[in-house]
Amino acid sequence: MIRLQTEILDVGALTAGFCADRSETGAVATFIGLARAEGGATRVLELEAYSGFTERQIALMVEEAIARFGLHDVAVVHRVGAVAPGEAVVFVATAAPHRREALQACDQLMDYLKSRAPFWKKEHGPDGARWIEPTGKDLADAERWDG
Amino acid sequence: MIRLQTEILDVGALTAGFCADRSETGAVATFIGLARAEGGATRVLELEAYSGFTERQIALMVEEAIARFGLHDVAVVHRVGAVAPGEAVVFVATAAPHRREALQACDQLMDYLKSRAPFWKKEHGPDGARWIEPTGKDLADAERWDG
Amino acid sequence: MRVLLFGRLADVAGWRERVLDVPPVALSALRAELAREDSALGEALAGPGVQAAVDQVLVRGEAILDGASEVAFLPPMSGG
Amino acid sequence: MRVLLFGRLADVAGWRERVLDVPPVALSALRAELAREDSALGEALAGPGVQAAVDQVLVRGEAILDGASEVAFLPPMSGG
Repeated sequence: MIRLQTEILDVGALTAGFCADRSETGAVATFIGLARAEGGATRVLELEAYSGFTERQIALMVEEAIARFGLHDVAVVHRVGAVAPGEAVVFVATAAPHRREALQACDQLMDYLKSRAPFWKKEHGPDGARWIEPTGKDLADAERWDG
Repeated sequence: MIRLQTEILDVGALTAGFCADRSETGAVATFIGLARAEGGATRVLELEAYSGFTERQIALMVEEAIARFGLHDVAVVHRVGAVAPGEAVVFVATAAPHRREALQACDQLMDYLKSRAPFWKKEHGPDGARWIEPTGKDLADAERWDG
Repeated sequence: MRVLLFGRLADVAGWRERVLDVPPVALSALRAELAREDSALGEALAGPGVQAAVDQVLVRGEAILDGASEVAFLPPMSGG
Repeated sequence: MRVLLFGRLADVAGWRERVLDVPPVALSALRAELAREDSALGEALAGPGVQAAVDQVLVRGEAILDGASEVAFLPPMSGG
């Protein structure tokens, strides 16, 4: 499942649904990215995607992870629009026969989402707004999985 | 939160509860271990713990992970008693400012739980029962975090 | 042909979407046309990490726009 | 003093918990006593990866049991 949504992510329902009815999946790893208040510096995070293109680019990342780690299933659900501190920005879940594959796939997908998925993030705070771009560390993290 | 329970793990409620009311946690990683049917070879998994001692040994592992990765919070909830295929055996959640710390802490805690936490697992199938002991890979996985 | 701007490119230009009745022949010509109208946008488009997608396919370097219906300019991406 | 067996040790012995009225002075003496009564259990206790906890504290090698109220024998552990 790959989905963009403006509504709040119900991470409980997403987790429960992802784990249901699995008889041969030994391992589910999930990652939930939350918007941080940054001590009041961030009042709202504004997330933009390129509808259609963004989902397809994520699908390519997901296909690569499924092939590399032998996954049974993957879910990526991402907020777009205005996100308040404490709310979930992204939910990623991976299902695999064993734990290391599930955890590594989650790690890879998050690295890709941070610097290679078509999203743009604007942080609105008391001193105005700024665009958030991937850091050097984010780019290096994603490169770990290349080649 | 460290808890052993005979009741089914409600992974949805555990995830939602763990993510709630966090304004400075950017990253939550969770791991859910599910009992596998092994194509019918496993009918039920029987899990034994050493009440009191088991929780304290897990608490030591959790303290180490909190110190190493600068975590905001950790939850470990583990089934004891009879577990049917498809049911969750363990739920681990970690909260950190950033994603790599949350994911690595989850990885470490699962490695420790697999070979160093006081649990004993018996697999009941159509051909009888057998005790599951950590594999060489499980022991090597846990050693990655030593020293 | 539709031209789409995302993230800070839309902020710089003051628009997110525009329809061109006479599409340029190539991506470089489109960039030049946009830069001629708005030098700040031209500078932003030439900035580091800005990618282009033609009909929702990422392109590297030059691309012929003959028959293309949508060109998007994408500044550095950051999800999650 | 209570003696507890876990996992396959309890299966081998046929009991999980036993109370000794006269506790042995040391862990090695307790192991010897259990092995004398039940050679299969003695062999299992000497097997690879079997650990002991005295009053819920893991011990390595020998331990004095003077005042101890609980000794547990723990075969290789596997959670998750």
